[in-house]
Amino acid sequence: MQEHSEHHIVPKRVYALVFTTLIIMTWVTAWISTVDLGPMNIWVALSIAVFKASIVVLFFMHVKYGTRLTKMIVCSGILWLMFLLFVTMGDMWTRGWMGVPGR
Amino acid sequence: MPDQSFQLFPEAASSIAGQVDALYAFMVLISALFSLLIAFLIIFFAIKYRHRPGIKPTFKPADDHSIGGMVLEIVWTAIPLVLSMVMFVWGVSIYFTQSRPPADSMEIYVTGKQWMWKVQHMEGAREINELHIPLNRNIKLTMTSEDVIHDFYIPAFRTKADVLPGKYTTEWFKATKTGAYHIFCAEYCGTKHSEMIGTVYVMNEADYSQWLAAGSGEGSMAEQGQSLFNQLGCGNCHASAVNNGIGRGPNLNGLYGSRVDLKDGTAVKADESYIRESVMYPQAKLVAGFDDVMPTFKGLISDEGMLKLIAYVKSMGLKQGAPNTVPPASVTTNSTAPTAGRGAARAATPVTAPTSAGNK
Amino acid sequence: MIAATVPVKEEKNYMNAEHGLKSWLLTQDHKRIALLYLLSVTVFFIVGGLFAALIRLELTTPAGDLLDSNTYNKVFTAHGVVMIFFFLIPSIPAILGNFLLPLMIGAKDLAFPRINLLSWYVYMLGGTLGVVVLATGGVDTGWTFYTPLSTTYSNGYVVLTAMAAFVAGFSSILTGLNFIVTVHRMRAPGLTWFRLPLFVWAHYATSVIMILGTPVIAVTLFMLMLERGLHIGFFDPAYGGDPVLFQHLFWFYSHPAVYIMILPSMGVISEVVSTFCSKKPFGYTFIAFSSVAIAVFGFLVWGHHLYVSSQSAYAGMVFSILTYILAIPSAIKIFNWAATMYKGQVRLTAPMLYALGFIGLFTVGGLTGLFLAAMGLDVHVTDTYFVVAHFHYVMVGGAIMGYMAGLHYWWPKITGRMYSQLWAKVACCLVFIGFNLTFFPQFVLGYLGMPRRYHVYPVEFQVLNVLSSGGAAVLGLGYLIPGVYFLWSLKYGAKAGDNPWGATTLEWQTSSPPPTANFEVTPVVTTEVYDYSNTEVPHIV
Amino acid sequence: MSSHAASSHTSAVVGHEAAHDPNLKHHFENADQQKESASIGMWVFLLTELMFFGGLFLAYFVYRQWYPAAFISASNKTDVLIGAINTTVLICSSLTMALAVHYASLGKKQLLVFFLIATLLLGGIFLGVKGYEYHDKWVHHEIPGEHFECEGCQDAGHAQLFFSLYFGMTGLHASHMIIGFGILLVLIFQANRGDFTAKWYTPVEMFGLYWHFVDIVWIFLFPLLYLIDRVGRPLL
Repeated sequence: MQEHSEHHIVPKRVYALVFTTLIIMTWVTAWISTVDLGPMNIWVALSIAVFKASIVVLFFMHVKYGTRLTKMIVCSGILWLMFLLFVTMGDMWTRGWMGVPGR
Repeated sequence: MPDQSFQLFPEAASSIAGQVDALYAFMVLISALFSLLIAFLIIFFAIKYRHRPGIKPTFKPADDHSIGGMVLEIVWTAIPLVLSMVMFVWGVSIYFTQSRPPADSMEIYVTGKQWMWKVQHMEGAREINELHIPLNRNIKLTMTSEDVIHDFYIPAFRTKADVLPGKYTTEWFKATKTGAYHIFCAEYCGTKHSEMIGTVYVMNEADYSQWLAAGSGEGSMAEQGQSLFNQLGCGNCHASAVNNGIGRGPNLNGLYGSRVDLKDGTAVKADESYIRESVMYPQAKLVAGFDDVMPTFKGLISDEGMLKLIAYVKSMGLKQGAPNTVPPASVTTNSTAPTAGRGAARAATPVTAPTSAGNK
Repeated sequence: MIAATVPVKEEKNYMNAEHGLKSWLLTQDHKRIALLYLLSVTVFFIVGGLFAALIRLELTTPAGDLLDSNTYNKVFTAHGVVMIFFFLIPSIPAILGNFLLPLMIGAKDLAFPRINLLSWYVYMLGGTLGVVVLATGGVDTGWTFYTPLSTTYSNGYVVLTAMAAFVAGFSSILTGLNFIVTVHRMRAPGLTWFRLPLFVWAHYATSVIMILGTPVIAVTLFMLMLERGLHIGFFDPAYGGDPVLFQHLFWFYSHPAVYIMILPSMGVISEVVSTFCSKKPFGYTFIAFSSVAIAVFGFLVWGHHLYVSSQSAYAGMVFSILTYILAIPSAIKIFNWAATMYKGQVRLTAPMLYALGFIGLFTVGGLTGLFLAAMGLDVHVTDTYFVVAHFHYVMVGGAIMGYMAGLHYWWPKITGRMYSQLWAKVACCLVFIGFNLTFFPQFVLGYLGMPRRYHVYPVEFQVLNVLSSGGAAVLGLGYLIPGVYFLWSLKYGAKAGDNPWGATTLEWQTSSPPPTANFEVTPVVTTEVYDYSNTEVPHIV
Repeated sequence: MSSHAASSHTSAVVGHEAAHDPNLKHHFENADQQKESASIGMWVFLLTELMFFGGLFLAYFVYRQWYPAAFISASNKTDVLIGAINTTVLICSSLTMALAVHYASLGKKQLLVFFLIATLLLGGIFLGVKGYEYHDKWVHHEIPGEHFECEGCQDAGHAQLFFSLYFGMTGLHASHMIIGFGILLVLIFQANRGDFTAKWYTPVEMFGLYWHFVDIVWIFLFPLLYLIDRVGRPLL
């Protein structure tokens, strides 16, 4: 049997909390870019962005209260994006391993 | 001219060709077996089990289980998987052999442009749409393009590689049969793609030396590179054997193939692409300990000129006895002042033609 | 299989429910939209075929005598663009899928009928733009649009052609979206996932590829257009851009796109083989899951197009092994189809002949794919006629044979009329012979080293090229004949009846042609799929 | 499969049993099925959008990895303060959109219209600021092409790639905003007319998903384009 996308009324308190977190994280990520973390800088920035995006998806977009199918669609989107990004970057990262130009 | 008679199988004229053909034969065999098996099965079943009105079918749904549904599925998953893994490993091993030029390879530079191939030999000989090479020597081509992507393909050698603008690619082979063979551009490159063809002449050693001696009037590539180096005033800043290793720029002596520490803490290997980038985009990879003072030479040096510069940089501080290079002696004949160096290089031009012949 | 069937009056069906051009152009009935697609896709097939004829004519002699280089390049580009974007990709999904998916799952329509109609208009917009551009000035980049040739050096209408493909892509996205939602939400009561016909599984897998792959080609073409039109460079080597990045992005879609063409065909073959053997497909679940496996793994192998493009050797190695793994699900399908015939009640009708032709040709196409996946061998044969032969075996021998099989199989359902079996079999044999004559010599040419996209070629290749051109003439004839007997059948064909082949899937439980609402009563499915125990086997040969 | 689909199969007359609900299309069995279909359809659409932006993100990651110096100095030419303010504006619009959906589901028409208008205004502010930034880049010749300049950039030769990506990514994002802007206008009109009820407000809900998605894209664009390594520089 199917789960139903019932009317789930999210309390306004949750929206307020998510909103505040998003605003705070925006300024945190701006601030943290001025701190010298070396190569970790981009990963920290991306982690914060992923966190922000996750709470938007879960609460603003109601995925937390959604059906299993919705969750599957979201996950497959992320998976395929990773296919695209990481498999291609795999080529970029390993170019030059052999030490022969163009291989 | 390459052979123009009708054939069904291409000539095999390189050391790798036999290996490629062997894998091909193996795969043709496997494919033929599978195709015939499938063809036989469907024709046999179509006749044997053809529908005859009035005759009750012998099949009951349980039959699929009795012939071992699951077992069959596993068998016809496993057998192709094993065979394909053999093909995979075999294919990769040939590819890696094709990819790594042997250390003693003699170098030739190829520049593609719409729609011709320009070849520069280390000794200075240049040719267009032709490539003369000696028999039984490992040849390494370093290739780049002036415009779009091309692909340097010699079917008789079973080898090809794309030739890209803005970067270098490599291809190597050892010809095992004298004769003339096709060079094709195999990556579609615009209007006259199909006319971007040429001929590779495989010659025995003596003929090759003779040919080489006839065609290198401008001096070796390294020498031409050196004169360009001086024209552009590179030596004003770059330390080299010429100015005793002192300068505002990094020392180029022995640079090629070494590890370079960069300002941002990382390190790179100084290969052809690195040298090219450092000339065209000096700020992209700043060397540790040096200031950002070098201007870009983008637009000032042609792709062929760049290859000459690279040949020169490679020749600097190279160990004695390395094959296929200009002996360091011919490089160090120049005096320190750039102006003088330029003159010296010009003067040196006519004499140096067969210099590297003795290196073979 | 069906719980309640109320006899329907023959006169009322989707074709004669309404009349007039407007009733077709504004229809939201998936069956009518499928016919709109059938008509327009056929036009594009003819256009693409004419370009192919020009190519083969030119190549009968080694010299460039019929066309000049520039025209020849534009012609093969046009052939590729039209056949791939405007014929192969929409062919089976948008025609047969559109018509049959709701029928097979017992629904009244697709989930979004208006979006379905929109997808046809979007497709027509892209297709018309494409053909107009190709006819009035053309573009000479090849359908692959490789940079920097396309962005900087080509003298054709690159932006407009890319725009046409871009627009057509949205049509395919909308179709895929519609199918996915429909399969998830519109199935009849009792029709569980494992009671779905394999055609539906195949289309579900296809839709996944359309949804996830097409946007990537869209953004790639978007970047191409920005670079060509506005000099906003993404791949330009003059600024340190990487043309190989373009190839990655391009093949991330364009390799899976091959599965958009072949998976629906495989779905058709599963139906046809099952029906004409009156037997449940051997290994139903294996065939179903192999479709899904192809849809997923199909996205991880694109780099096998780049072995000589200066991609890293290690990345190439990973792509190579994944390609070999991907070959397995296709092999599984072929063995299962063959096993389905075992102890079946085989009737060699026209659709079945096409299906068997598919199995044979696709086997060769698939196996030669293994040659191209072997890195060391690919270096020699890539960008030669070997590749051309290989993908024609997959796309023409596979996808189009499957399309023809499907068209012959469901023609009685779509039109309510029967065509001449004899003529259909003659055409099928012509296609099979002509096809092999055209493309088999190209394998030999390829191994000899003749590069693809060559306008002139060395004389020693002429014999094989003449063979190939001769075969193309036979092939062309084979494709013309169905046009004649199909049209003939519309007026003179015998009434087909609801279930002329003795098939079991839901679409055969309604009348031929079906009523506008598909089923008078929403069917309730109580039996397993492909249950032939209560179906009579009609003897049509 | 949805069990409720079976409930009406005894009805012989197609499509008319639902005539009492004007928002239920004839080919659906009931409102639940229709609503779920719309929701899945929207999510699948967002999936395609994700992959659409994915191509540009890929190009970004490749070139950022290759030319870090160019990317750092070119990125430092963007104005963080403006970027951060615009991010805040967009997050606010996401909140107002979420609240609009919230009140739509409660059937509160006034509040629905109010929050839709608020979303529209915030979106407008975002686009206005974006326009200002573009103009600024134009003035400084930071538009890729023949007249491109990057004053004070390190490795200016490769900096052009950064700006190509900057314009490609923000441009595509902005075009999504503009499309959203148009749809919002229609929704406001419909909401004001009283088209939406607590039972049926699917368009508002679906548009909300779209709007949040556009917001998420920006959440990634902001750090990637504005915040590459500002070590040693004042934040504001």
